[in-house]
Amino acid sequence: MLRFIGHRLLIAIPTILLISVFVFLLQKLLPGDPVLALAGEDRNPEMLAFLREKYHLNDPIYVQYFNWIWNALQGDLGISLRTNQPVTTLIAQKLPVTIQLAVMALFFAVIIGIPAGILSAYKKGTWIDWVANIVALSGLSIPNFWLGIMMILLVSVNLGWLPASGYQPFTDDPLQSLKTMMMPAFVLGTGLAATLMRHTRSAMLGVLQSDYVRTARAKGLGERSVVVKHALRNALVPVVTVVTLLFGELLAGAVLTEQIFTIPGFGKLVVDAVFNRDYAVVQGIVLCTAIAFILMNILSDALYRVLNPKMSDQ
Amino acid sequence: MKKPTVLTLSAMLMLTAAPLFAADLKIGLAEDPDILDPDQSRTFVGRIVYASLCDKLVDITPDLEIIPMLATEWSWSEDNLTLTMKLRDDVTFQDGTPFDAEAVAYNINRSQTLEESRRKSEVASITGTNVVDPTTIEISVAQPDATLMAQFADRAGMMVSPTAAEAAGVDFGNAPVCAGPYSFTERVQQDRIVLTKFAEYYNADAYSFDTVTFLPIVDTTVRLANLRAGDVDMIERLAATDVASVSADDGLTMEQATSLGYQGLTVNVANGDKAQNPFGQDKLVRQALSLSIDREAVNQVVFEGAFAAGNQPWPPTSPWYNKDLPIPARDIEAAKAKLAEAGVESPTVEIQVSTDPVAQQVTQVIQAMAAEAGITVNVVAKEFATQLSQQTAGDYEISQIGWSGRVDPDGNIHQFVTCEGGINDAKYCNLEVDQLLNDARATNDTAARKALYDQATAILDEDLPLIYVYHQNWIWAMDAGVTGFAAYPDGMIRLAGVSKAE
Amino acid sequence: MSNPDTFQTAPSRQTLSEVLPPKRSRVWAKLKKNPAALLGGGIVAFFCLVAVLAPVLPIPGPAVTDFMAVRKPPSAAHWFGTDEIGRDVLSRMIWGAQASLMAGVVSVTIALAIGVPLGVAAGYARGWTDAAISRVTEALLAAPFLILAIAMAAFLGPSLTNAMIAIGISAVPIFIRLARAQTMQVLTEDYVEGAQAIGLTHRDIITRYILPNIVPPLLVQATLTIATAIIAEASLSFLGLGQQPPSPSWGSMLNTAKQFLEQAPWLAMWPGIGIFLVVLGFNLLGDGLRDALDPRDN
Amino acid sequence: MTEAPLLDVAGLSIRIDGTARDLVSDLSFTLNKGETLCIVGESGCGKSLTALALMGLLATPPLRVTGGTARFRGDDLLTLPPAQMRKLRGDRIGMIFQEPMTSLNPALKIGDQIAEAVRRHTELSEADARAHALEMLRRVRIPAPETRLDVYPHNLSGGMRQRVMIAIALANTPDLVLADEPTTALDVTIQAQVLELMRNLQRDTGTAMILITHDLGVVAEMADHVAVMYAGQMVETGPVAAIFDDPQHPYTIGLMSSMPGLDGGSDRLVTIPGVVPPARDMPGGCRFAARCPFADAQCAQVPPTTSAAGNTSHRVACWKAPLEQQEDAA
Amino acid sequence: MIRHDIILETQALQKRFAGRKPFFGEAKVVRAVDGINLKVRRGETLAIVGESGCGKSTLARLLVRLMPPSDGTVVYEGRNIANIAPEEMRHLRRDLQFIFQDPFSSLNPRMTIGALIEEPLRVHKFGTKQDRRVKVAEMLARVGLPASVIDRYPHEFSGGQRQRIGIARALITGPKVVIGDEPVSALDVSIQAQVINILQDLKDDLGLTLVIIAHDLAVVRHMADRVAVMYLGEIVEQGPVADLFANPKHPYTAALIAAIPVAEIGARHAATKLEGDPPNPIDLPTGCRFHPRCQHATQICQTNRPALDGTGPDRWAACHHANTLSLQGYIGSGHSRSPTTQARFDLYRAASAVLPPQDQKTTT
Repeated sequence: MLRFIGHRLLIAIPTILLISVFVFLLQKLLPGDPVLALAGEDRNPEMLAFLREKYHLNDPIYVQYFNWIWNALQGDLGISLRTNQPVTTLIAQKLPVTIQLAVMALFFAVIIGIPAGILSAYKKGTWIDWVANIVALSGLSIPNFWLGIMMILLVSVNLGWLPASGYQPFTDDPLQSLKTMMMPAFVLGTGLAATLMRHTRSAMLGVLQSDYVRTARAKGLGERSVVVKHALRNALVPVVTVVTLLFGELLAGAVLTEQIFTIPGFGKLVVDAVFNRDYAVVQGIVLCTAIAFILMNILSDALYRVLNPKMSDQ
Repeated sequence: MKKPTVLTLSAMLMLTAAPLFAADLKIGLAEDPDILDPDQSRTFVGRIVYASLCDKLVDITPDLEIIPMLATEWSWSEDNLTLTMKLRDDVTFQDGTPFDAEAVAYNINRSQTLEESRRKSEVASITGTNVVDPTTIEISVAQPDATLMAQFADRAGMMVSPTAAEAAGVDFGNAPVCAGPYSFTERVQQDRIVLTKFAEYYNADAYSFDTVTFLPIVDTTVRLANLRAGDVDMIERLAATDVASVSADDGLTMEQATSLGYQGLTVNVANGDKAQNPFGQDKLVRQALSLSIDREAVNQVVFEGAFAAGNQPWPPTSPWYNKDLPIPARDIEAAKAKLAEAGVESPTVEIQVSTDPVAQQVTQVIQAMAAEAGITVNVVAKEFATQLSQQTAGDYEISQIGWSGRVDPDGNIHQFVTCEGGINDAKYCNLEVDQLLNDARATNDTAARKALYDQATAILDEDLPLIYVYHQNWIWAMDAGVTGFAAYPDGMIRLAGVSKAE
Repeated sequence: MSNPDTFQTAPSRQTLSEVLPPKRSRVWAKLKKNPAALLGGGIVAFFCLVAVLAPVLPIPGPAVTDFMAVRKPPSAAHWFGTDEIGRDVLSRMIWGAQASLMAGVVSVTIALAIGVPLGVAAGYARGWTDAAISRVTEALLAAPFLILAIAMAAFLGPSLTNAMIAIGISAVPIFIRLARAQTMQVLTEDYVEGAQAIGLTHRDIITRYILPNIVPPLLVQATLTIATAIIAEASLSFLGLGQQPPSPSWGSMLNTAKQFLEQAPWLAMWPGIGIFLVVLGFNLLGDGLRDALDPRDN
Repeated sequence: MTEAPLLDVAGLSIRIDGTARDLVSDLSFTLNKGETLCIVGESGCGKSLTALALMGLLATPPLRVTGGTARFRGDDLLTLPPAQMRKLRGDRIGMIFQEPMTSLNPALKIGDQIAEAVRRHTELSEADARAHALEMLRRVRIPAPETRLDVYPHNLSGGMRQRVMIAIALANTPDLVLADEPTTALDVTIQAQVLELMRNLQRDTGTAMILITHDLGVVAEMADHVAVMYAGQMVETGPVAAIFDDPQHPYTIGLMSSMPGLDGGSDRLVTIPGVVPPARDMPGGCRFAARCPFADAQCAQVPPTTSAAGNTSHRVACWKAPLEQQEDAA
Repeated sequence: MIRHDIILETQALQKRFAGRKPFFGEAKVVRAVDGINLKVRRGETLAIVGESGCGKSTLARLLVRLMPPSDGTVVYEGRNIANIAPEEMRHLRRDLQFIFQDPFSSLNPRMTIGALIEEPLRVHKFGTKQDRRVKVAEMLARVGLPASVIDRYPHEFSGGQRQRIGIARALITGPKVVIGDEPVSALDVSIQAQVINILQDLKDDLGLTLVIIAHDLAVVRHMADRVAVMYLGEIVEQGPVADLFANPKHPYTAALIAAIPVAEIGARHAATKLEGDPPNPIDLPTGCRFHPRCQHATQICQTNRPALDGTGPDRWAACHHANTLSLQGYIGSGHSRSPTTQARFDLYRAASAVLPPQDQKTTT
């Protein structure tokens, strides 16, 4: 296992370098002058020239890249052009927010998606399956931003149950924090729940047809025991991998959700940064999410090995 | 068990006592401000925060008259080359540094010399300062500058603590220290900016909130939803289309003021190859386009009449408005005649617009109106950063863009239409206009300036490098319990006298 | 048992072939028996038809504005009401269907066109080719979709075409992964060894053996990704990067409509229903196809 | 024959929903305590379905029991409520499946999989059940059983897994074991071990067994009685000696003829021409008619009745049996 | 002794698969085929038998280079195909064909029968499209399928029919050697007999050399001229089929024979002469690889690896005690059918022979 993880970490390095080059190039190719974007209304040519010089934007691109990566290796991701704050500070500020959103969304996704998937597979072809599928597909087909706004109008404005937007750090006021995150996490979670439900369903369908489920029934076990102990356990192996892989989707979904619910997380930061051409921030965040994504992937594979006795022995 | 010490006791007292008196005002902003250093900041929304954080040398009235703030009185010398200001003697910065003439001199110097200062052009005319005594300062200028007082009523006039500025240098914006009624407490980018009442403020009694929290909520619908849900007490820039529903809501009140800025079309007349089209080359064609637009209808359709139609850099309500040039009625026949005269019956032009839905609606309405005059408009949306850079580089034909407005008329026209103007993306150049606008800068006589601007606007109305379409209204909506708020055309939120019923 | 009605002429010696319908019609037969898939196919077909027929339908142009009828609720004159600047919403829905379906179909085509050759190459060649392609895939996957799409759309300029390209490229890794896995799966099949035993060239093996056999799962994934792409177009529209004015797409309509959720709720309702139905349709169809193509269930 | 048979199946029919004819049609047989009945037939003849139907494990829908009874110790297995059926399954009736590779849950330790079957039907504590599982492993002669309790199925070879399956099936000393091709997936040497083990265990416990197989060699080794099935119908049944020494049905004869022998002979093999009719489209008359060299129009149209052939328990369903008489008549 | 004409020959043929590398130490190596010397005579049927995992399928693939050997040579008609250029090997494949075990999976489900059978001709550029169609139709007839199936897809056929298609495909280029990897083991008994007959007919008609991989000794007994018995990657015994069945020289061969259940009442019970499972090919025993399961093993068996030595005319065995052990071969039960029963069997044989062996009556 150690060796496996070590190996995976090793091959992650070129991937991360590749991503950094990729993102670097991509944003350098973006039209729009970062300095101009930041200047907003007041565009004074001398000032712009000065800023370009100050942020080394006139250097050849490879020099910019090597400077950046060299500093990055030393833990310095540069400063935000927009607010002068160090990118590392911003990341440290936003990371917990997005993690909390992601965890809560996953929670919703799991408590909705997995039971629905089991039920729908178990009752395949019945109206229960039908309803569960339609609901799941609704989750997939309603755009997050639309659901988000509708929920704000309904839950916050009309019913007044939950705050409409904003963020409260968990450490400051756990209850309030959970309350503020409840809606965004739900909105983000529903889409994932649909994916999860479908994966659970198809895994369960496969497992329910398996010989060992038949063996379990032949032992005279009750249906609950058959489904939960024998079927689910095996169906969960691929599903758990999916859960960790959903992380990528989660990050993408978080971008919009944070935008709507005004949650100061990674997603909002990066969208604003792209629009403002705040290169250092974009670069830092993408690097950070890429690393997180790759770590999740490794974790997922490791988990797969743990869950699957066949793999863990090899 | 240890005995509780006096210190812990008092801390406990404070903890329990504080909420009793705490009154917090939460304001929903339309954007997240940039860096909070008056010398470095660029955004309109940042100025809203400064209104509570940083006092200026002078302020304005809703009618744009300049009134004392940190400076109690001022006078120009005979030759209009020296400005003498008397300062308040009861002011300290939020870090305890006393405010005096030295501080003013430091601030002006900082605006001029800090490498990252965005204020350089605003105070470019200043050649030196002379501290006469702690409450008197003389500011000398190279040539008469009618705009200077208006600059002192804005960011160039905001006084930052020399001690703090010296210590923080370019990072001052991360923890700004000024002389306003509220001091900076914390900022979480894109989440909140929290200000706390500064007890030693010279006019502290006028401010009733212990803390003020600014929450950037970009989406207009969500911003209003937050107000309705009671999560904020007040929002700025209510969408015009929400005016009706807010007026109908007993729980909410609304204030508005027509902005000092404008919204319109900037035509590329000489900025590179893209200017080589009928619209860039022939003012008749531009006039035809302008004639095809029903400005009042634009206001009605897109803004439900909540904004103001316009045809000049300043709104009809402005004292600077040229009354000889009323808002033109739509005239399709005249537009067609102009096109015929120009020899282009059915010209085509590309208007670039930002991805903002409202801007897109305006442009689409114009598109539909122009079509009736035989003008084909292709709307091309550009993500804002791209729009800006292409506009600067001359890579556009017409750009739909606006300006948030400045107190002095100069700030709304000079840099856009003078040959060397910093934001003259049309690259319009008319020496006569340059002369008129430069002259208007150099005299402190309001009537004379008005005459000069009237002449300039008349020329511009003929040449039309910019086709002004409407003026935004700043609309604030707030909980009915919030009282005492006064709307200013500069769009700021001044909290003096504002209170909230619990 | 010996019910005379069941008497029949002696069955001829027949191969199974006469009894089992050919495969394609078996898929079709299975689809026909699946009401969900039929419903999905019907929805998709309906919207495709409407989109294609948009130019000939008796509706006002999508950009025709009536400033006298701004944000009017559904009425006899405007069945779906009018939009924020007085255009007929029904017309915009119909023309928007064109854009939204295109967004789905074209972007998935792009993703297939890039992803499948790369995936097959990786799965077939293994070794360095595989390592290189896999690293690139991982890198693409690790850069979150929307960030990638935003950057691409910003780079290429906001337009429907560019949004489709951006969405398509963002979906490439899914197809690389799937094509690669499927190729490796097919390579383990006996019939590929059979092809080698006959002396087939690599090219023949890829075109005659691998591609035809990886098509069904790719097809299913494609229908699912079409749904995702339609939503992605809507999301990009939300960020102002999708279909450009005045041409409608459901995404951009929804985006504009969110300003008027209270004053003109129908503006959000129609495109919302449209997206929901089409995504539902594609998903049901995709599910149905998967079931129909799965030989295990009869 | 004083005692009633342990299992009495009469008229069992199974059908796929939406098809015209029963897949398994009018199947009847009895099984006495301690005896072994071999159901033999080629793939698709319905022998596995029969076993699943008796276990109440048919995949319904689309498969459905359309008629018949299966009396087991007084209960009709075909109509017993699911809850009661669950009590019987794994307790009084055990089942061994064909694929030892897939029939054990890959995620559970084998000790738990055996103990679970015990715990489900007894009051044994967890520790006792585990001890019982160990005992079962010992009885199926798995080497080093103590260490095998806590391994996962994938750690075992196919033969060992099939022993575990047997341990599970026999854990509660059932009256009846259904073994569906238990050795088909195994190598011939392992098959010999497993068959021997099953024989010995059966001798020790007195369990009756229905052994489903396509291998006449296994039948000859194991059976007391044989039922030959073709395309869902029982074509011939009887004591094992009668079937081998006096086969009546052309299918039985064809099946035996087409097996290559071990004593050489380089003659062409005798074959049964044609293929089994498809499950969804069973012919109306004798289902073997299309492949039978002796069939005539009657065979193709009228299902044959079952008649006794010599020995009372030897019965055959063929219009032409015994063949030699038919040929003489012709 | 007749000097046999060798068509295919292997020398010291080896195939090793690298296992997963453990955290410490070297990766384990699976020796699937471990030093095999085999001579295939022109026109004979050679059977290779053994339990699953003994490496017989790997050996089959090495013989036609469906996988490259790790070591050793495979000589076909004087050419070492172990290290021949891929392009040249492709051309040789018209002479060396392969029949796969699983007729369900060895045909591309998305190609028509016609295309599948024609494909080898197309690859090896036989004639025109028309010529090839004719040849395909001929071949179909030979394997007992009507020409009308040409545009059908594999899934429309039963297992036996598919195996016929596989055979047609393998034989259409007129190969000289055909390797069959368990060609009939996936088939039902009645179908198996059909396919075995077809294979034998075709072999006789076309003068093929057949190498049959099988685990079913009855099939081997019926089809083969000579048999090679494999155990854990090695050949442990080899000889003419009748002789080898009657007088096995290697205890493993004897155990295999003894384990076959015989479909006769009163025949001896299949005997469990072998305890336990074959050892893991990763951790091979020292000495004779069979010694842990061998009743006759002695000290020397544990330490010395026996060579495949001649034990009689055309007989080889790899056992230290081959010449001293007297092992039980196959003996029938001696039980014979009653005259009535035998008559019935004869009737059946006669009647079924009247019918064409294949379902040529198929209407389409």
